[in-house]
Amino acid sequence: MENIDWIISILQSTIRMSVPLILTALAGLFAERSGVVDIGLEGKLLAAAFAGASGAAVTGNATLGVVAAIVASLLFSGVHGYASISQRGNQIVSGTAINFIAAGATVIIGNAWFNMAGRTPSLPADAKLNPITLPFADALRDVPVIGQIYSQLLSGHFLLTYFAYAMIPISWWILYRTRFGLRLRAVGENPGAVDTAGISVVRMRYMAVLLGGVMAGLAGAFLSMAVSAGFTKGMSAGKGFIALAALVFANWRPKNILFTCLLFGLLDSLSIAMQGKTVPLVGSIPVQLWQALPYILTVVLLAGFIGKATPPRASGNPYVKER
Amino acid sequence: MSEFAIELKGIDKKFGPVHANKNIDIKIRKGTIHGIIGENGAGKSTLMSILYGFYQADKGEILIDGKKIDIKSPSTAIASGIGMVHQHFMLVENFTVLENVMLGAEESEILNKGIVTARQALKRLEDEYEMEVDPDAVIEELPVGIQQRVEILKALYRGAEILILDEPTGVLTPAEADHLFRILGQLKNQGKTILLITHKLREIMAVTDEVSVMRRGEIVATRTTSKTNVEELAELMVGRHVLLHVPKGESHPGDVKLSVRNLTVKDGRGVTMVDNVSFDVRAGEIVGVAGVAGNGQSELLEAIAGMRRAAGGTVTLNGEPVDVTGKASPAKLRKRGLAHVPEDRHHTGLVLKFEESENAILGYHNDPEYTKGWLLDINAIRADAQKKIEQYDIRPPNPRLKTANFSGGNQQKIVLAREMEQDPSVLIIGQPTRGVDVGAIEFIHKRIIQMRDQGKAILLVSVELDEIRSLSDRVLVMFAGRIVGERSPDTPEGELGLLMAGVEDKKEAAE
Amino acid sequence: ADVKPAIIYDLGGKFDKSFNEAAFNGATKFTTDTGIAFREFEIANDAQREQALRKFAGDGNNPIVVAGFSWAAAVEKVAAEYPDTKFAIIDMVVAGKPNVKSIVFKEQEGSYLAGVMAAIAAKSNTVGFVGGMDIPLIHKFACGYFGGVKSVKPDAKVLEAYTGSDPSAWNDPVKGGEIAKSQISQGADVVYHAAGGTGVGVLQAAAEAGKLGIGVDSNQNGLQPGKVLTSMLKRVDVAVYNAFNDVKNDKFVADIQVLGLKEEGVGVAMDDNNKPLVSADMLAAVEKAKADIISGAVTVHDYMSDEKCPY
Amino acid sequence: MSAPFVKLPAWAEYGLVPLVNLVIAFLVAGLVVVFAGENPLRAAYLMVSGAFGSGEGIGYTLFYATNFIFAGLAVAVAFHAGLFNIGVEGQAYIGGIGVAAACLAFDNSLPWYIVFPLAIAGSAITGALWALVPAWLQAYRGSHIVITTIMFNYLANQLMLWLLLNVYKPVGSMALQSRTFAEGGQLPKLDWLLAMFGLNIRAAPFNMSFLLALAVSFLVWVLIWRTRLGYEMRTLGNSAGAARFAGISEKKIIIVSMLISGGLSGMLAINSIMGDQFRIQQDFVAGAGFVGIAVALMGRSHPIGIVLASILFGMLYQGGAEIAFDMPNISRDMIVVIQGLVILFAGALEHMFRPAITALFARARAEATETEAAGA
Ligand SMILES: Nc1ncnc2c1ncn2[C@@H]1O[C@H](COP(=O)(O)OP(=O)(O)OP(=O)(O)O)[C@@H](O)[C@H]1O
Ligand SMILES: Nc1ncnc2c1ncn2[C@@H]1O[C@H](COP(=O)(O)OP(=O)(O)OP(=O)(O)O)[C@@H](O)[C@H]1O
Ligand SMILES: [Mg+2]
Ligand SMILES: [Mg+2]
Repeated sequence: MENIDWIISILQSTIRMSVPLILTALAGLFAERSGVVDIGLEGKLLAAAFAGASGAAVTGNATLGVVAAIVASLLFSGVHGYASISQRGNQIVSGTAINFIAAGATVIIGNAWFNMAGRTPSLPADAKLNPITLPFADALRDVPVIGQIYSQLLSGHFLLTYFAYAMIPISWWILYRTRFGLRLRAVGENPGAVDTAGISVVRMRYMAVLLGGVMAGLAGAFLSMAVSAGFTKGMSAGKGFIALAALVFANWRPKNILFTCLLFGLLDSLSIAMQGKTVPLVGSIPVQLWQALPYILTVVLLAGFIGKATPPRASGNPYVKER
Repeated sequence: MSEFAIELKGIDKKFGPVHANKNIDIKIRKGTIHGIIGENGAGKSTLMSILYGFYQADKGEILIDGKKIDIKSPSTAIASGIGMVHQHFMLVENFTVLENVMLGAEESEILNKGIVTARQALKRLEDEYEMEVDPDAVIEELPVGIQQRVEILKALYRGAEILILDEPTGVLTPAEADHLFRILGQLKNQGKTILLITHKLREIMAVTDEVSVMRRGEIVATRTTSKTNVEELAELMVGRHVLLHVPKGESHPGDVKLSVRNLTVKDGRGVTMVDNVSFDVRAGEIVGVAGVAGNGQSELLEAIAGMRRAAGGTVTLNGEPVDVTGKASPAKLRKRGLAHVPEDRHHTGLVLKFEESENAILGYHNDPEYTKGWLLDINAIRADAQKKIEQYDIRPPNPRLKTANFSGGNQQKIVLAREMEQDPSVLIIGQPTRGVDVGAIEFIHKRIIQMRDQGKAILLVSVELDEIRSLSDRVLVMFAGRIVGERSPDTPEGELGLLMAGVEDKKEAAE
Repeated sequence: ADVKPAIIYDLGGKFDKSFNEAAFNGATKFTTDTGIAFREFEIANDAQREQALRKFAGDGNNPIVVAGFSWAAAVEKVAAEYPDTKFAIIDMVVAGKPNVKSIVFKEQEGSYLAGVMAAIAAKSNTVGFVGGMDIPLIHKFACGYFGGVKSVKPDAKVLEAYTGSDPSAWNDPVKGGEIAKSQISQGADVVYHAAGGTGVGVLQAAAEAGKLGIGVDSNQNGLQPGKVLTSMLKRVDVAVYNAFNDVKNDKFVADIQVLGLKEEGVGVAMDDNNKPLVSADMLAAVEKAKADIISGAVTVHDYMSDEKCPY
Repeated sequence: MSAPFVKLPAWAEYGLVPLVNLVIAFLVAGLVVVFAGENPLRAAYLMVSGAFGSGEGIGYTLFYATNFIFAGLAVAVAFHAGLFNIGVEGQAYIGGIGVAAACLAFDNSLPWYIVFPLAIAGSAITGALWALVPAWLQAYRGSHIVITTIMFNYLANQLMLWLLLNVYKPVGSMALQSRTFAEGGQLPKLDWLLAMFGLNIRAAPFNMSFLLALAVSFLVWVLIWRTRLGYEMRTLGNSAGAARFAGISEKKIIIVSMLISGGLSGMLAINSIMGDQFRIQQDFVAGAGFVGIAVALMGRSHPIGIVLASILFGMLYQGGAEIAFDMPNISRDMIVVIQGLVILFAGALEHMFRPAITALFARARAEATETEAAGA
């Protein structure tokens, strides 16, 4: 019985951990499918987390917090867009710059506003995002297995969690079933074709990058307003890069993103849950090895199963007509 | 209503230092086919791209059907009934035909509806002009010929009244070309206006009503096709007299230099591209391989050159076996006297970002003459490049210039110079004059024949039947990966055309 | 005497929710009490340690306090170059320098008390410990905590986990929360953290799960009022304050101070926030343990003595 | 589209344009300073004088630059072969093992000039090995080098922490660092170098590894533009098709380029471990590996550009510290923001002002020619 709870808790944690990755990876998906590489995800995540927490703390209103998070992320997306689309600058340099600026600015502004040691005030329950229970969850709690799964695994997550998971099929639908998606994929493959078809390459790429900005904003809000109740400096802790890895790992396909992010989430929560456990035959294992587990397994999986990843052909290259 | 579909007045365009179009005036009569010819880099594509709104002219104005229109982007052009088939196709390679045709004309936010109508429209157009394409095929898996149909369908689907084609036949077989021209005629009869850019004067004479000649960014002449002739056009184009058919003497075949037996090649997906092919090439002869693009010629060349592992069969080079199914590498084969002019100079034959001199040693960069131990001998390399530039009259004559900034004709000369000057015993050549102007063609053909007369064994693959017939001593026809017949070069074009189209070969059947 | 106090923080930065922050608070208190401003600097890499020390010493700052065990080498070197400047180093001993005061804490003793309280508060037989990084200093905390727990419930199970291996391990409240949740799912009723900013997440997760957390370094009872059993106080702030003050009153001595319960250098925080959680007998047990330790009847094992934890 | 065109003279292309970009970057950064309630002019003064005003300042600036040069070269070499190596940070961290091994083994027995080459070899080898796995996976399994190198950065952290705890750290010591090396494990400072210009580096950790960095920069230039290997790397980097045609083995080049890139990353470790701290300690790379990406791209993947960009970033680090020392309201984080702004304006937005400048030159030309015409 206790074991069941433990396993369920691992799965719950897997779901929680996967949400910011999914949203961030989707942010990257839209940008890169349109031909704009975005290693500034980490920075946007951080900025959004900060803006969300601050917004919510100041207004005492969770919704406004989320809006603030999105706005902040959009701001950085705008900069990235201007640099890499309008100015045809190097997209990786631009992304790096964004990571630097976000890392520093969040702390400075935080202290200027709250001077609470680089953190934002911890949010009261009604200013943060709270888990919701699905209908009948409590009723079914005691029904063995199905009941447990429903009430403990499926129910009791944040609205954003359900949204993130919903966004996967939605993103697929947008990419493959709408005009916007068709043009977005085209502009990431061959901007020339889009241009000659009478569509503005610049406009498409901006829209994609900004859409990505919204996603990253929500991911940030999830970090500082849902799974924690306030901002701590550098709290994104590399999730932006992991999400990037998940995106590449997923070969730039929405449905694969679901799996890769779940995988990262699972490995991560395993590395936590297993710490201190002794493994039969092997005996006790150094903490560092448990912590290395997710990365090792990822590499192994990559090498073992996933074939060549093929990025969108035009990704990384500014669209230049006249040399 | 004006009698002119298009009027360009004082169009002027600079790309940085390059003055691509100089104050160009031209009038295109409605319901006619108007040809535009000119050397590589003369400014044809640029002019058309301006008309299509892809580039913006620095000066000048455009009148469509008598009305002055400010074409800011392709969308304006499309709206005013202009369609363009670009020289370098503007297709999304991993999209399906249907997706490509729809792109930019999807009707509604959500695709499904658009898909249905596009499918029907496509079907209609296909029947009307007998252009079969599978709407669900993925572009990169289609032969270039078909890809081009897609480009045309794209334009028609958008209801183009004026159709621009930039070097459309560069990638087509005579049969395909004739089919294209029939379609053009059909369109003309429907009152549509057509602008045709080509390097092939024969085509100009065959289909156009009027023809304009461009040189160095200017229109130097416009003629009524019926009142001019190939020689005059060629001369106008190049500014000097050119030989359209390079004379060639008797061939004196020596012993076998390259011998291919039962060669079979599969592509990445495991589809058989070359199917049990056998032939010999002797010293001092040119063996031409004719065939519709995409019938295995490319794979045949790559296999022989060691770029692609063969699935079966043997190849003998200068009497020594080549491990084509194993670890034959282009590097090794070069050392053994095999030179290769690849079909695609942009992606295979050259590194466009390199200096000319760097491309002049591609593949030979480990030869002692260009190296000092681990190092490259830069001075030797540049001196050698300079020499070749002079021999082959490559312009501009600057070995340090980025290769991308040479015109295709000159880019092609860079490749030829590199491969021919290595004094190989066997030379295999793919599409030696694709996208190259008559001036350059004349030169290239001369060099190929010289090589033959120096006793080289030459295997020539080209989709230009003219080229095959005027250069080859023997012609092999390839279809669906097999060699379906051997003919002498003076076999009537029609017969070869049939073979290329896969129509059974009576003679072989009889035997 | 003329005092131009300066403080230099470790790589974690001034706002690390841990000793750097505590040091900053001590300095700030000194300024508010005496009106004497202090100079400060956050190093961004190891090369800046000596640079910062020299810079401040050169500018005539005195005393110069540094927080963190990584400072030893730099202080040793620079102190020799500036014999007239007084230095104080926290969490590490630099012996035999006439102008260096070393201040170290018996974190194990404070943690021991925290352990006692945890064991009593825990209904189940399991408690948890979340460390920022798997390093000796943190084991010092952990080991004392284990001792305290076992002293009450010898058969108790103590879950132990660490956040990560790079500096972000100290600023990852999300992961801190996950670790706490994981330990709670394994039955932990109380979770003690020594993980800097990561701890914020630990305390919150415990609170949300209706369990108890234990704060560290400064009084964190207020972070989740009524849900934080107590905080293991490590009075770096006091140490800094005193170092500044001693120089001001010419009472600075270059000695080695080892601050434990006896010296009130460590302890457990009792305030209105956790009053309801601390039952009478819990309080009694804590006082007893404290007395025993001070009297020497009980000695809490110092992990650093042999890098082992016997409990 | 077509502003009147002239080709900018080299001094404008490589001097003026970057300069303008820098000035703009600092203007924007100035706003940050104002926002912090400090005087931007004074900040600018502190930055520049702090970085270049004294022998010590220059010493520190070049000390940081040394790290960035190695990192930038590492990124650039991989770039030329068409590979994006985000793993420099981890490879440099692992490179520390090689340096530590050499120093801990011989610091008591051998003089520095013998330990130095051993450390170079050791760091290059360990760094290269750490890059080998991602390289192999890319070459033979097609796994995307970007993910694998990211993963290996994390793995480096775990491995090094374990080593520091269980191998390097003397028992009973708290600090995550090895014992301090003896004489033989300490590189001499380059005080004499600056002394030639009448400067005194004081305590700045400016050491031999700077000269190593310069030497290596030159070698990388030779490698890329003058060797057969470099030619093959660039061919593959520009066109896989052409590489196949030329008979260049893609696998071989991927592996070799990454080994070289990793080796260069590894050498980064020498500067801090053997040149400054004289011990290996946790996180000594401190982000230099990531800065290297910006450095390489801003330096156009050319050694000269990389050296210059590295000095720029060295200035930001050293000058930034000086600002933080003397301006209470300017924190470490403020410096990070300023660095970000410089990367943004001098790097990503580098083209912003070129058209204007070009136009200016064009007008100047035009006038010049007119006057000539008039004169004639
Ligand atoms: N995108 C571009 N950027 C810069 N210069 C260009 C560009 N396209 C063409 N040019 C320049 O303009 C000149 C005209 O090029 P254009 O493509 O119009 O020639 P063309 O007549 O189409 O040649 P070809 O017959 O080979 O297609 C070329 O010499 C080239 O230098
Ligand atoms: N990257 C480039 N930079 C500058 N000019 C270019 C570039 N690519 C092509 N051009 C110019 O555009 C003109 C036409 O280019 P294009 O690629 O059409 O060459 P081409 O002669 O048509 O060869 P091909 O027929 O193989 O395309 C050429 O004269 C060339 O000088
Ligand atoms: Mg053209
Ligand atoms: Mg052409």
